[in-house]
Amino acid sequence: MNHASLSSIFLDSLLINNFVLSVFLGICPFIGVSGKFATAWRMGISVIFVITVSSILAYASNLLLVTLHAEYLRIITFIVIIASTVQLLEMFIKKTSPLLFRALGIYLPLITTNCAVLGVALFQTAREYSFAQSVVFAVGASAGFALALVIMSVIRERLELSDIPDMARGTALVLMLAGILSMAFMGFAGMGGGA
Amino acid sequence: MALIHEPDAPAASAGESMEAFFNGLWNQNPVFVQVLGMCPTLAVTNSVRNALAMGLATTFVLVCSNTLISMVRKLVQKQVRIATYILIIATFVTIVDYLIKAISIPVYKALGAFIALIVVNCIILGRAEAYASKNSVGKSMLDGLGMGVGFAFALTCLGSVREILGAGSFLGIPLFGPNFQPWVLFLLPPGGFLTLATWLLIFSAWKARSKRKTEVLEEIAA
Amino acid sequence: MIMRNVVYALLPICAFSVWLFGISALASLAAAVASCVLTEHLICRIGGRPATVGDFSAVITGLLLALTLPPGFPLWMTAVGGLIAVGLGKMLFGGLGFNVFNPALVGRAFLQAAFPIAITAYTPAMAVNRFLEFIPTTLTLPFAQPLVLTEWIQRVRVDAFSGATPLTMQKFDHAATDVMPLFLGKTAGSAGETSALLILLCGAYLIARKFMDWRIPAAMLSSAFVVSAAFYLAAPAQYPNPLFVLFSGGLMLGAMFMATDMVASPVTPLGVWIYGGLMGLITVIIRFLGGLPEGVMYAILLGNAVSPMIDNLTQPRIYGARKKEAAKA
Amino acid sequence: MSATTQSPQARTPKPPAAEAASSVKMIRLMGSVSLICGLLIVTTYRSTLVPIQRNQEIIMKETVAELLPGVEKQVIYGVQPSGEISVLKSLDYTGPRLFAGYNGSGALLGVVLEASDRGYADVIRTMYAYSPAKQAITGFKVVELKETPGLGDKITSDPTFLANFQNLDVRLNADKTSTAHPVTTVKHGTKKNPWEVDAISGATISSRAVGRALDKSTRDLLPIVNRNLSRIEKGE
Repeated sequence: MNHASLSSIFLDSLLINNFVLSVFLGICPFIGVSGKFATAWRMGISVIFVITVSSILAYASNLLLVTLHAEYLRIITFIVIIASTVQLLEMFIKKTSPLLFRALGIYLPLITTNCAVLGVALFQTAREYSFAQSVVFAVGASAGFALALVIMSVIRERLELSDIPDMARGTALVLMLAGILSMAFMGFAGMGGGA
Repeated sequence: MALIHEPDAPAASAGESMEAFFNGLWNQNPVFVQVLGMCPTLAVTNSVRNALAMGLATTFVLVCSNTLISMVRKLVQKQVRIATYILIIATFVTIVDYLIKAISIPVYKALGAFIALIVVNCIILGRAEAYASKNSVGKSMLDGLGMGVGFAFALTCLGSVREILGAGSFLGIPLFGPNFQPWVLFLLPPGGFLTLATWLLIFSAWKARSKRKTEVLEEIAA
Repeated sequence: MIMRNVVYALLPICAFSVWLFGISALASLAAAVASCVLTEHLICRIGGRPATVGDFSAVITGLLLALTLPPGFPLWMTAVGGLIAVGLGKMLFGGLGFNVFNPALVGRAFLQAAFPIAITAYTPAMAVNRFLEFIPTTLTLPFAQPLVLTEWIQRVRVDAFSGATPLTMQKFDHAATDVMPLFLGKTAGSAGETSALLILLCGAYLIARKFMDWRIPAAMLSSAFVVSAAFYLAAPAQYPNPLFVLFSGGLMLGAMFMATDMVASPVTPLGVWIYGGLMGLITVIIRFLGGLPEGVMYAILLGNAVSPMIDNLTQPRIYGARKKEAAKA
Repeated sequence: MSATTQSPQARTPKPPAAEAASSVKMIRLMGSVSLICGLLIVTTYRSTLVPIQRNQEIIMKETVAELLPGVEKQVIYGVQPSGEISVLKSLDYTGPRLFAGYNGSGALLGVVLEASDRGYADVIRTMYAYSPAKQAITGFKVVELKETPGLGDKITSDPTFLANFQNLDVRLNADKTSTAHPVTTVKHGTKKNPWEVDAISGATISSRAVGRALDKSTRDLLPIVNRNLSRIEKGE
């Protein structure tokens, strides 16, 4: 059992221990998809969607594994759940809302290998979150991912016009920016710790 | 971030096998050149010990999964290819998870969820797709070993800088005496980003220089 | 032209900090400026770019950096801060006019994360012999740890002036400082942040000559005031009064001279207000609810980070969007 | 990462016969791969079960021995929600645990308990030794923390701070339902009472987290320890 309050879990996963800037999860899509604002926010929404759904499924399947005493199948189960969630969501969105599918469609398959999705499932299990706590954690963590992604994309769009040294272009620049953002997010540390 | 596709080589000579190994270590280094597997690269490199442990664990999974995938490569239809690969990779990750826990609990706690997250390390699925599914067992094993060692090498590079500057020690051994002022930043998340960015800068500067050199040499030759 | 006037506006603040903290503050200012200018010069040379040192912006970065550091901060760390400020905060993005964040604050954030103990080692203002001897930590050898100052502070302090800053005392001991000394500035703190009055006057000079957007400090200060007043009214015993929040710490200096960095702040009129309001809000939240006594630096860096987004959101609608709106109406 | 999912454009040309292969073949393949994987996992799980438990026990035993010098025998109790205690055979227990330590002649030296609370960066987990005879905390150790190196992590090393826990008064109140005085963290250098914790200057938040953790744990668990003291003393 974990006694953390829902609001502190949300704040913690959104800002204090931001998945990208402080826990280092989902760095690859963060670097890869943060070039354009238009793609970044769509990716962000897709990730919030997928992480929340897969977190709920992971919670349910973990209950099943614990009752079966088959905890050693956890990693396999989670990765299968995530992969199939993504597949099902893709089909579901395609059927129900072609408009949404056109906006998010190409990002969905990319999410399977986003380690933030598996990270949420693993963390909520390790921390023994209850169902409500798991959902709040999943929403907070994925919204934190989306926040970092969107902030980075707008900065990068602005930097397209600037005179960046050739050597620093590309991944190195994104990482440097992430480093500065990560320093800025350190200001939130200690919140919820009670002064 | 496109994966580099090696040409299908029909027969493997000793030289080619070694090439498969050194390819991952240097020319196609997964971290410095291909920029893959960033999450563990940043997350567990705040000490050399953790970096080495993560490097070894990843190498183990890479070699095993590459070998097994290469063994079954002719049997696997393309529709179920990815599913099979993920299943195999997840198996070896589960194994390495228990092995580390059995060997050392402090290391297990320090690496935390990042052991399980080897499953989604793009290097492993990437090698399975791009190499092991097309090459012989021996070569795939060497390719996995080369990539794994290259990954471990990169992690150690980062871990050394972060531990030396951030704690004034190497593998836990103090280097500078008690008066040294540690730069705590390097143990914290921003230090991970900045150190990796600096390594990438150094690498690209070095590559740019050697490229210029060959150009000059070619000009002279011409 | 603007740059040189900013330097003029900063000079009285620098002079006051030297009067308050002595030659250590002077050495710190010199080290920061030298490090910033040198870094910019070297990067321009190595990168084969035209020299830009003459535009005074590196000098401003150096002065601002030194003014936000404790007066006895080791000079070698100050120099590292200057290097990071100009190297990482400015030249990496292509130099003047392209920086995403305020360079001085990038340098300071780096120092805060790298040397968290040294950067919170404050010394009392008006120490005896401050024009004759350095604060012992100032001359720490490079890469060495600075001394602990407890005994030295006991020896040099003049009556009530202790080493702790008003913010630290408020946060951890719930000991309030009167507003008047805060306003005038004879308190411990970072070298240039102590006198709210002087900073207001110097800022007013820049505003009067139209070198600075008055709306940013106005928005930031009023938002900090309103938010902290809400906290104060809800729980007066727990939170300090809003005037204390305005005049303590780096809020005044940050709002006047750092949040107003033209390149790193939004350009749309509405965006400017949102940007300032957001920074005031974050400052108060970090001060009241976070782990650190001061949050201005983080608030401004976060403000800088979202300022391109604020611009995007508040930009006058492009043609297509406006048509849609018209159709709806 | 994009490439891993996008590059599967079949680069390995398959003969048409394989293309036509029925899904039976696919299922057979997946089945056999799963079988191999399952076997591998179960074998590893079985063979590492014992070493892992042994490792965990060794670490716990070492911690208890460190907190209760001279300990020769240890018994672990689990506290049930009802407040009853029972001897545990393994460390696997989700409720609060009591680690009773005895010397060579079987006399109770003290009980080691767990306490945790949120610090600056994350949860700080600690263990402390409680002496029912002295009604005081006699030892303290941080077992898990992620506090800022050089600042918050001083709670593991600062000698003046650790001196707080050599004899911290946690005696029970008159009706033995809680502690008489809450454990409180005070500003560095202002400790007056034996139940106060003298904070580290500059690491106030981490120091306070330790104080809160101890306060909560002592309030909840010490009445239970004292109620069951006769059983614990006999080690049953």
